[in-house]
Amino acid sequence: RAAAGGPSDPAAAAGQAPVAGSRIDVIVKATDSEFWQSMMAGSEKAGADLGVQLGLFGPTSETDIAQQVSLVENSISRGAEAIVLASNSSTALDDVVNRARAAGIRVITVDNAIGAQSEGFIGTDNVKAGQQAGQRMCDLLTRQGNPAGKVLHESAVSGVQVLIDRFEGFRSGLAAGCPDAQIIQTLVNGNDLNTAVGQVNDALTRTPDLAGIFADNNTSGTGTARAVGGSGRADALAVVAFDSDPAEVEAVRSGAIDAILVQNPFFFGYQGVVEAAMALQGSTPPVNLDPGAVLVDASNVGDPALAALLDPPTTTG
Amino acid sequence: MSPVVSLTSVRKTYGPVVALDGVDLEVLPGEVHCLAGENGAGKSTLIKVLTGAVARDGGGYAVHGRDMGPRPTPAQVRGAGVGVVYQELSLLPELSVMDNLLMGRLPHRFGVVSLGRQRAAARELLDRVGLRAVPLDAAVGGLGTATRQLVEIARVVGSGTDLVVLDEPTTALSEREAAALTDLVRGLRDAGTAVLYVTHRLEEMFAIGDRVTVLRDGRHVTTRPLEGLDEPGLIAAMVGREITQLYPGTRREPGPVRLEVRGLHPVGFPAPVDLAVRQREIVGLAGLLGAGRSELLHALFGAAPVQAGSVLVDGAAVPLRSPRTSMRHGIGLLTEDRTESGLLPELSIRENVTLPTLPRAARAGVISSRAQQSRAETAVAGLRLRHGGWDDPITSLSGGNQQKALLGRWLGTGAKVLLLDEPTKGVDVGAKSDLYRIIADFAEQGLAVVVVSSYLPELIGLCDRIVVLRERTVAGELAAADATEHRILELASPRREETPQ
Amino acid sequence: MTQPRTLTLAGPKPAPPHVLTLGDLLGRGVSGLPVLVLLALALALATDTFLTGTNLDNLGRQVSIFAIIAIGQLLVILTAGIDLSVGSVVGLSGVIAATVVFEATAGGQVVLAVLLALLAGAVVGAVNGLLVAVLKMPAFIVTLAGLGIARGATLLITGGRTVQPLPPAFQAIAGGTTLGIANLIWIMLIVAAAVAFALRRTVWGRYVYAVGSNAESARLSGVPVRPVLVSVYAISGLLAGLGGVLLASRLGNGVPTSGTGYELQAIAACVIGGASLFGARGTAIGALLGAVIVGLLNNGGTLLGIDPFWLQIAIGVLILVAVGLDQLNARRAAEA
Amino acid sequence: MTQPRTLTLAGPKPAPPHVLTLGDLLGRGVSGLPVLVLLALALALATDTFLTGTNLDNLGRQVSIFAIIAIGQLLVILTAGIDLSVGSVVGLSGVIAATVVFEATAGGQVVLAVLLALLAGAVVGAVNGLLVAVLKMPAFIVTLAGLGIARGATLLITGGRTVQPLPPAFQAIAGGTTLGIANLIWIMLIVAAAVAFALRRTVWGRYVYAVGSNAESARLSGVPVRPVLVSVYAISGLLAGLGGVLLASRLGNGVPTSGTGYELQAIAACVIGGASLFGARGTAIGALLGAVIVGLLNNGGTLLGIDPFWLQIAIGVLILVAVGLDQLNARRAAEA
Ligand SMILES: Nc1ncnc2c1ncn2[C@@H]1O[C@H](COP(=O)(O)OP(=O)(O)OP(=O)(O)O)[C@@H](O)[C@H]1O
Ligand SMILES: Nc1ncnc2c1ncn2[C@@H]1O[C@H](COP(=O)(O)OP(=O)(O)OP(=O)(O)O)[C@@H](O)[C@H]1O
Ligand SMILES: [Mg+2]
Ligand SMILES: [Mg+2]
Repeated sequence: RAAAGGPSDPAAAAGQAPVAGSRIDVIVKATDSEFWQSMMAGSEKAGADLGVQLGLFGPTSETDIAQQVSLVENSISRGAEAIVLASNSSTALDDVVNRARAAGIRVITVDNAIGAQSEGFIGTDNVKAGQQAGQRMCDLLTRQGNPAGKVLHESAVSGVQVLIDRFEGFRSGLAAGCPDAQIIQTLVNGNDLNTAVGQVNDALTRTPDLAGIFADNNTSGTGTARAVGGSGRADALAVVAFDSDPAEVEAVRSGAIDAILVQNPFFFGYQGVVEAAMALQGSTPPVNLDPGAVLVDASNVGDPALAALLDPPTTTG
Repeated sequence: MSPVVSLTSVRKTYGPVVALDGVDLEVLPGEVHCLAGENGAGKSTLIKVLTGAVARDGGGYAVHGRDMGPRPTPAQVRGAGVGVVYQELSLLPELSVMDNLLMGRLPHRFGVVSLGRQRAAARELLDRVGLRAVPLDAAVGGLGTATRQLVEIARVVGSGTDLVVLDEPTTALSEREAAALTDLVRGLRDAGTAVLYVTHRLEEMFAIGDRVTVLRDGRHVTTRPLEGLDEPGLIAAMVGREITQLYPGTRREPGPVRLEVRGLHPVGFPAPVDLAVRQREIVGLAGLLGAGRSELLHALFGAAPVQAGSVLVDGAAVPLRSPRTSMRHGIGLLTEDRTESGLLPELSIRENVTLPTLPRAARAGVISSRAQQSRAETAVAGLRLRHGGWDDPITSLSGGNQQKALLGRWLGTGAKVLLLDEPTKGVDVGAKSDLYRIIADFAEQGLAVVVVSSYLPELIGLCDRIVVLRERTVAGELAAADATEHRILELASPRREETPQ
Repeated sequence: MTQPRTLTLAGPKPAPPHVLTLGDLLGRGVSGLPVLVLLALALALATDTFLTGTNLDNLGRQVSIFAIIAIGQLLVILTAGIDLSVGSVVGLSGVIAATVVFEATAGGQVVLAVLLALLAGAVVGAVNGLLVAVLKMPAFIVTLAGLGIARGATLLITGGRTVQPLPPAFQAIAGGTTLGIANLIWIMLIVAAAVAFALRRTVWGRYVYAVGSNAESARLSGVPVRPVLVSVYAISGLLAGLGGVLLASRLGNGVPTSGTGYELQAIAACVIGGASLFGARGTAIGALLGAVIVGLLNNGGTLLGIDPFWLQIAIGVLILVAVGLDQLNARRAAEA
Repeated sequence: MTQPRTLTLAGPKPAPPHVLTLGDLLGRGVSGLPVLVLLALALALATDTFLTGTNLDNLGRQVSIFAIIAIGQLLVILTAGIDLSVGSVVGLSGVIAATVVFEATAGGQVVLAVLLALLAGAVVGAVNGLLVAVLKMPAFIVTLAGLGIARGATLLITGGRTVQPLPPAFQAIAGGTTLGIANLIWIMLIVAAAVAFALRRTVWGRYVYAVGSNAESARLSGVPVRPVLVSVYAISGLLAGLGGVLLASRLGNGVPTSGTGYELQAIAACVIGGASLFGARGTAIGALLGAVIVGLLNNGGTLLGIDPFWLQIAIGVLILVAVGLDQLNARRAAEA
């Protein structure tokens, strides 16, 4: 599987010398998130392996699209030869990416496909991963003998495409196996852990017979784990979350979270830079690479094969 | 002749305080109508009712016989031809002189200000009050108090009004400026404008007033021509008691030097200043607007930067570091401009009066309410402070009473040296005589007192010695016995370049 | 000494007899209490979960950290200043505490961690205060820069990573209870009572109001304006630091982005509680009530199961109604 | 009439002869220009990319939307108010414009969309203004509620989804160039010039300063305080709406979360440009310069390839230095 497996052979990508010394900029969705930091770490590794000049950038918030447009513009100004971009919007960066490509810059997109053409895309299909989450939720509910149970949706931010895709997938995945399960409430925590804890606490108070919680990213997941762990209802509640950070993984170990869907950002970063280098050299990177998402639960959380995935190295550039 | 304005049985209350109770007032065209009364008698409130700044609770109000309705707005009143100079200045400090002069009626074409016309109009207004040297583009906030006062007067006087209301316009002015203003008022009257004039300077009323209305405790006492009335009579009507002697009169025997100023060179002064004030001595500082009196007091209080020099109290040097340090060494300063550097508008009367002595009403930093209350009461004892409750904000006091509260603030500190900048600004005759007596009593107890005043009779009546400043230098010194208004003014006036004749 | 004459209160009205009012206990300018009572009543009627012990405990825990930060903010606001750095200080002190306990094995480290974190908060605050008081720079700019710098430092310290797991002894600070009531709530009440007392009854407290009312008048009356300003910012930083420690303890994580955006919430709590951004008006209890009102709106929204988009709108409208009512009330009182 | 006596102002200083200064052209209280020049110079020396046409074009595009919003904010700040709702209004008007053009096929719809979006911004602003001016509620609270309500409405309109694709005619507004310069830059310059002129030369502009200086005095001088306040908030909303339209056009998307956090940046730009939050001080050109300075710091950071965490700290420090220098300058000027 791509997610756990190694990236393409760098030596093959590097081929002859010209790649070394070329300027590749990596622009992530947000610099202060561990997920994107491990993508940057992957990029850095590839950069070192290939000997390219790497620039690592990102806005401070995943909702800040305008700032990302500015960063791409600045990369054009800096004279970057290739850009690896994890876009905060599916379409809003089309124009600036077209401008970059018109200026002869190669663009590899990561995580979030955009409307504009690019030399290659690496990313998980979030709808598909969401479906996996929904199916697992259904399994858990059924195992508790409550396939028509009430489910809470704890969300990080409104209006972000990736999260919308995940929830859409979750809904259909859940409905497929458990048509009577009902999603009773969506709460938005603004990516603030403290708010997430409070909201889940309140929801537990409001709905004493709550059967499951779907948390759509690591903040929502960690917050949910915190509240569920504190409430003493961890056993009775099915909790499925997205992404991984150490706290979330810990929650899987402790049982507060039943399952998480994990992508491999380190791979995104490494592979992105490698594909950028390939494009610079004139070879054609894969048009669409879906590394998928790995479902981690109590049964495989200790698996040594997943250790690198669950605790990837990070960097801030 | 029909009156310009007439108020009938006007009533106004502020919560429990009855500020006006059935007051009648008629002002005729071409007369200077004075409004007299003690601090808090209701003069300013009456004026605010007149101008629509506050809504009256009852009674009638007509301008040129036309009823103004129960709640006229300031704009309506102004439109009807009534203009006011308020007691608490209502200028816009960040804006230029010329914007202030014409605010609310800027000359314009399609909404765009016509700068040329504005300049010309502003110049003309300033000329009327004889204020020629002020740059039109200067921000008003940077001007001295008196200049600001004149700008305010210029603004109102020039706006083509039938009635000009002046609420204590001369309190911040020196004799000379006050005289210029009096001329201006006469000019207005002669041109047929009605003037409603509030002042605590009795001789001003006699000099320019035609009729006077006296208020006491919010009630109408009398309205009569000033002719045939004498000062004691007017005072009796205002105060309800006889005041036989305004100034304390008795002279004290000065003791050893208490305050010594050696070579004090405030920033901006051309030369250092020396000054010594003995125990039991009251020294006056005279000078024209901007002569540097206030600056000198600030410097020796540690509140303004100095280049060199030292200040000693009882022979001990006072580090010129901060007002706090000076205060600890027994100096107190009553500032000139109470809104800018005196009052704490959000705080209660009690807090305002006891602020410098709070640490003394506290144990380990915790204030004893009882100690604070008794300090507050002692501080204003004898000042006849007219107020509602101790917890009311200081801004609920009338102008004169605010001044008394601030004076009380420093009397309560038990200072050895009191620096008083215009201490009787806006204080009524009755209270003035009290204040003079209190200042004299404090001197009697051994304090050294420095008084800045632009009101020369007061300096002459109260002080033992008068130091005259001119253009930030000491121009001379006069013993009380030799001091006359003429001699003081001679010293204070700027020297022209000596031209050989 | 001359015999001072007795004070005569002229005027027709004698001073009204002094009856103890709520205002006396809470200080002038407390608002929000009626709104709070109304809101709580409405929630108690609309849901059967609001008045349960668990929910009140939850509510108290959620509100406490905000309230502590808001009370620090209030001190700054009373001097006509503003402290935008509190949110970042929450993050900074949280990760400092977390980093220290994370690397520690000994129990004493918890105390050390808390002290270091509080110190960091106080230092950031004191630097803000010095820039405002001595260099006379605008508080908005100084603390906005502080916001960026403290957040950057937090991310640098942690490399942007969450610091965890934290030892149970550290998590017990916020998680534990004393006499059946959550420690968080106790700490909030102690902070509120201490600041309320200091503001109402100590010399320093009156100086704070004096500086906010008119700094120049205060200076000329012997108030040490600069030390007061520095102290106020330092305490705001200290309380934000305390908030950060409690948050890290509550979350069991040193999250480098935690506290983001708390500055506006803290200011809102103060203003809802009757403080004026122009200084000299407001009370510690008011700030506490303001924080509780905001917390109540969020808690109530979840309990009632309101759609999050509508909830956002509803909270905005309710804040307007709350402050609007208060305003009307105050005006009616002034006119009576 | 009697001849009034001339009053002589004593004092050693005659009024200085009037020489035309930069301040005369830009209005009193413009700051930031020296800082801007210094920053630009440093960047030009440190990188060989800063002074390229592409980069300056980029910089202009990045700054323009902020500058337009900051200029609206400035008007509110001049009246001693604050408008926290601008960021949400950017989002609201952006999705309104996007929704209208999205559903449209005809070309005329672009004009309609823009007008509707601007109207929405102005209406939100006018409501803010009415609450502040008529109900006398604190601007901070009113616009904080506005922030929540407008964002909630934006999310409701779109169901939290991005509205796209938008037709090329709409994208051309921000994307196009005129006379070789980006439309965005033209629009920014036109807005700045218009507001600067209105503030300096029209009766309304003087009223704005008067209200901010002392609302009560202004009222007594016959200034229509309430209409002025309402107009100021409405224009702030209108310009935020314009910013929203331009942002949606630039992004080719109606993003419901766009504009989040812009309010603090806009206020910061004003204050860096010399405005005082206590009112009556500040100029439109100052706000523009402030926005450019902040933009320059971000642009420069990327050009130099600075670590984002360090960049955050560096920007904080530079803002402090910029405003601190300005402060020193002003003080030296006052003492001279
Ligand atoms: N805003 C207010 N709130 C409460 N009381 C007020 C207010 N304004 C005035 N008063 C009270 O009304 C009374 C009359 O005040 P006013 O200012 O009219 O006096 P005045 O005659 O002008 O005195 P002065 O000579 O000192 O200026 C005073 O008792 C004062 O305390
Ligand atoms: N020539 C002048 N023009 C305008 N303002 C001046 C001038 N000289 C001094 N000032 C300012 O006027 C204020 C009053 O000056 P200062 O207090 O020293 O004079 P003063 O003798 O006390 O006069 P007064 O207090 O009556 O104005 C100060 O703030 C000072 O800076
Ligand atoms: Mg008066
Ligand atoms: Mg003076």
